[in-house]
Amino acid sequence: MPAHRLISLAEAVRRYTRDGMQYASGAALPIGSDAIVFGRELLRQRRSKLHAIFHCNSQQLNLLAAAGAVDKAECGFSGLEVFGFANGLRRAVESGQTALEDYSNLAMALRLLGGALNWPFVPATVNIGSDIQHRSAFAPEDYPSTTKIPTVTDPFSGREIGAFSPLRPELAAIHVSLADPQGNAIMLGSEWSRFELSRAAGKVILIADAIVDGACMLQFPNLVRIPDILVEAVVYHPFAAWPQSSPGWYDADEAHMLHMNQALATAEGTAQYLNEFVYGVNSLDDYLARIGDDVRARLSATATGFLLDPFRQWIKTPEQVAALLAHTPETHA
Amino acid sequence: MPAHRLISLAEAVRRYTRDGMQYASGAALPIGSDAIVFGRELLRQRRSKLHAIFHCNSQQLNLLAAAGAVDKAECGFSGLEVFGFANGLRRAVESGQTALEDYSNLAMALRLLGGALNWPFVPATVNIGSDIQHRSAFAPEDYPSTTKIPTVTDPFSGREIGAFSPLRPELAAIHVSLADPQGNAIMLGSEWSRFELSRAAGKVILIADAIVDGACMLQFPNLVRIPDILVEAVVYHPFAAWPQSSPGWYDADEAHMLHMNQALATAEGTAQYLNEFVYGVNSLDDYLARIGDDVRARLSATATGFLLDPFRQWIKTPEQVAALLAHTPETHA
Amino acid sequence: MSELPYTRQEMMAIAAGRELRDGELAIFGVGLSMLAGYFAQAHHAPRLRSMTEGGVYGATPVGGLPWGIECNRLSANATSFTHALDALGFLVASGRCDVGIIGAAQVDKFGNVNTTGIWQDGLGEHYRAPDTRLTGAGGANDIACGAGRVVIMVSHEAKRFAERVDYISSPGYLEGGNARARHGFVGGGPSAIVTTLGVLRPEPDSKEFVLTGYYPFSSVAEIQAHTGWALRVAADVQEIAPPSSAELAALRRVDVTGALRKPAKHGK
Amino acid sequence: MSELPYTRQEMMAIAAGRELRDGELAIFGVGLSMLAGYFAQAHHAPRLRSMTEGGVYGATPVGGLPWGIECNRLSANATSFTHALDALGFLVASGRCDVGIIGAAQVDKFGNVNTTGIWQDGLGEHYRAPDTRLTGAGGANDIACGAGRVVIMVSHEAKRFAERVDYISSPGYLEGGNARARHGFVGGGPSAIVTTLGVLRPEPDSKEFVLTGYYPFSSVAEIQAHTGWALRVAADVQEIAPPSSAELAALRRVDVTGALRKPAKHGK
Repeated sequence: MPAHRLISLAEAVRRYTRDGMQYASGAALPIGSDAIVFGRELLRQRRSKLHAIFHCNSQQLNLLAAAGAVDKAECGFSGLEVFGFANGLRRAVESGQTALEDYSNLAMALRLLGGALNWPFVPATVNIGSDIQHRSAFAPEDYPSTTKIPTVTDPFSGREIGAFSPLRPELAAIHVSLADPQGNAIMLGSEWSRFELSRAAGKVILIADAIVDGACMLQFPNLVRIPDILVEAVVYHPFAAWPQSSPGWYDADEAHMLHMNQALATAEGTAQYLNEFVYGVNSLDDYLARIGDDVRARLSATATGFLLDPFRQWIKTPEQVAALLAHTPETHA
Repeated sequence: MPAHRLISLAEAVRRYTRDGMQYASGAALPIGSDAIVFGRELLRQRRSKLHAIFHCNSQQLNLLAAAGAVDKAECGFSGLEVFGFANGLRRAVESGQTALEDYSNLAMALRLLGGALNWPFVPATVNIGSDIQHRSAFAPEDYPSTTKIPTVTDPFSGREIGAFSPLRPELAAIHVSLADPQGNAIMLGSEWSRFELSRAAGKVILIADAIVDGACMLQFPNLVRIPDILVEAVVYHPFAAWPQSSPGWYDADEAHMLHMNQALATAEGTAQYLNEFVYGVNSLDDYLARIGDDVRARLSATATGFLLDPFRQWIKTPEQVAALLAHTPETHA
Repeated sequence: MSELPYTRQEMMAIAAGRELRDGELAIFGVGLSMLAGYFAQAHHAPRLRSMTEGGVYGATPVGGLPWGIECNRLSANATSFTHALDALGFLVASGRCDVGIIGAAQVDKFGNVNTTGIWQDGLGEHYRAPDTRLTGAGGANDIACGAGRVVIMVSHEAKRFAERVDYISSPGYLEGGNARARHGFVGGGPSAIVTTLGVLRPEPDSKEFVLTGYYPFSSVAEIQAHTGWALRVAADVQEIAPPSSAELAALRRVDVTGALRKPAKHGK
Repeated sequence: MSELPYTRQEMMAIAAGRELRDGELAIFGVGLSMLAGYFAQAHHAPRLRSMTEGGVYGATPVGGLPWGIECNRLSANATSFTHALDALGFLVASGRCDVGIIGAAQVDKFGNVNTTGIWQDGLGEHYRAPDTRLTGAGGANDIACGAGRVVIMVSHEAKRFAERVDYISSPGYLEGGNARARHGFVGGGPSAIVTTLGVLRPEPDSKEFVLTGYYPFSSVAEIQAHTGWALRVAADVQEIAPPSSAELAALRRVDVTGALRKPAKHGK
């Protein structure tokens, strides 16, 4: 095994991303866990023409689309739940800048399952019969669509159902609650489709709110749903999902959720947001400072905090993580 | 919610099983977790003509088949790993008493996945091209078989693959490490296919090595892979998997594994084994006594014992469980 | 409205909650539908087995309306967390779930739901970007295909009640009659559209939704005026009972931050 | 044999272990194949990423040969436990796994493996119960279909090396040549049959297995005499190096209870 797989956020984006790539977010629904900081860094490094695979939209996709970095997107849900429509994505879709291919939430999970299994297709008993089947944003002239969710005949009954195309995104940046330096990861709260995604993606980067000693994983192997053998690199980044929530660590930042979404509704607001919260952010310390000490303290006083209690003894301090990072890891074989 | 779902082993078998039923074991491979006590009770209550769905054989199927209680079985693996061939099952198969339909281990997992999803068929990229596809013990004259794993055409590529039939067993008796009285369960060690089975089965009974307070589940919700809403009843039964192992609780009983398998090799040996370790066992205390205090102590000194440490504070004593059992639970709505 | 001891949104949530029965397995979407579901559990269905599409089991919200179906306000007291494939696939699309509650931006006379987009002049033959992009199907399509029955909650405005939705995000009865059978859906389809003005239910054969109930503060004429198709009225149409004090108390225990007592916001 | 400082079983395990390369993702079956795999990790492939079909990751056996792929001897120090669908499906059948080691009761000249049953007079047209029931395919079929390459470990006896196996449990090259292509298997097929007497490898085009190596204690003639088909010999056949002292030490650290130094037993 390599000494560790920890690298910086900037290095992860530099090393594993490129313009035009199929990029997947590993998240828990629109307003929960998501490696939003990865999207911020993608924009800092001016990545563009992304093909975004987001099981659900999140503020990350909202931001990337608002900034004009997304040519294509595939989603099961494109809103922000109670926070309303995702204004940045909405604007990009309505203007035609981003082609958004619609599926349901189960469809996205099944397509990742099919990618993980390397199946040629996945049986579809949902999405059929609706315009999700009939209409394709990626092939608009094909109506009713014969290629998006074509029919397949069950050989046992002769019944016709649908067939989903499997997803195998080139890279997934998966948000996790805890990772060890090798890349073993624990997720708290709904997994959503991060388990399937970690197997479907060509490469996996973990973005972890905290780093724990490997002994934590040996104590709770049944919680390690992403083992190190699947992981290229681990990025340590507190408040990685901000302004969204991370169960155990912090609640959603209601004020910033609304502020950010309002900003992304216009090009001007987006430019201002990018300057303040993306381009101008130079380091992890700077990022945390912009969230604000009092805000972070308030968000950290989450009613879910007890979920972390069994693991606290193994959590490494920022200084311990920095010491590890100071030694460049070997490349993952 | 009902007050609790705890019932006795005898009551569980009385209430939820019948001759000729499709019965599934929830186990972790041939020599690990399995609700072997459930099979012992099936025989005490003289259930017969079972259609056994065992992802893998275990000493439970070995015993049931040896006793002549299994007409049909579907398995991915029918041995006992390093303990060798399963002599009881082998004898039943070779004599023609049990028709054993062969699949691979992945096939069984996928068929349970398909059952859980209520799919009409499951894509098969394994088992095709081998005699597992061509030969059917349930339809012996159909050769090469057109019904066991028929072909299906991928609508995207035109390529032909196979199609598995989904499994939806009438009842699953699933062995778990820890359950709360409501039926929330934690499994330690490989899940094997217990997660998928718990969703594919018509009804689920948990057989738990120990009962914990519900507070344990609230502390570790990500470990609760079988939530109470899926569960009919919970049976408390220490050493439920004996002579097999249960990670955290006890190791495999090498001597009894060999003794049992040797006994099951003949009708006489089976009759003797049944008399000594099945029919003659009148209670949980009697069962534990037949294993023997010293043997139980030795098996409990497992190197995996530390896996239970985070949960020990919530484990109920036998007396506490007995007190709960004394109050008949409401029937699960 | 100000003289009523409850809001129209609260009446809608309670009417929707009345659709749920004790012991059922139910899935709630986000927002109002979640409040309706947890209200039912708090009031008349204590053994309701609830989940969200994130695979959050056994939880009840704390601190107010959850921002989402995996929000910390819901994750603070769950007995089990799994995942989308489990909740939406193994338990809903499979047909195991008895009932689901979904929202709608647009709904038509056959209970088809649009949450994808609005095209001012219709979508036409070739797909194009919508004039107004909505939130997409989310899990609602899966619930609409698989749940035993579906309750649709929607604010009663004429623009939302269309003769034909611009885009079917989640299937109701499609073109009506037994059109669903063509696709083999295991779920039974929408059993009720519960709105801020009343309740609509499908006719047994045609599956066209007709008005079966109005609230103490609404009327048949008002409802028809706010419906974009020629809404027919059931022979046995009747006034729906107002919230009982016990119902209202239960709802407000769930809706601790009073989301249903504020002006309606856009959302899923 | 008694004069050798190692047993034939140990030679086989070491020869099989030599097939594994550092950094590969590898899946081990139970018994000897597991010892071969963990030997490789202990000796020349420290960064081998290993798993078993139970979804046991990061573990190394303690206290002796594990009784099974989920045995407590293996579960005592795992970093992750998942499940069969993950290990055999997501990681093996998908084509992600570089190499697998499987056993065989019978193997034929095209590397097809039988672990299902023996039929004295062949199986014939209609399926019937085998005269001798074996263990079934287990995960070996999935490994044979999906792993990048497969190493077959088998005790070298004529009855086990058949012109044609009674039943193909796990596909090798089927009828040879490119017969596998018909089924679209993502895995490449068996790269070696490692036995108690030597090593066989497939010819590039015909895919017929030929003898490429014999051990210091065996010979071409002995191997041919113990093979049930007319075994051809590769032009570059050569003697395989005996276990080095480092290899033997590493193997014996893994095989703490000396399973490979005892008489062979039946098993998977």
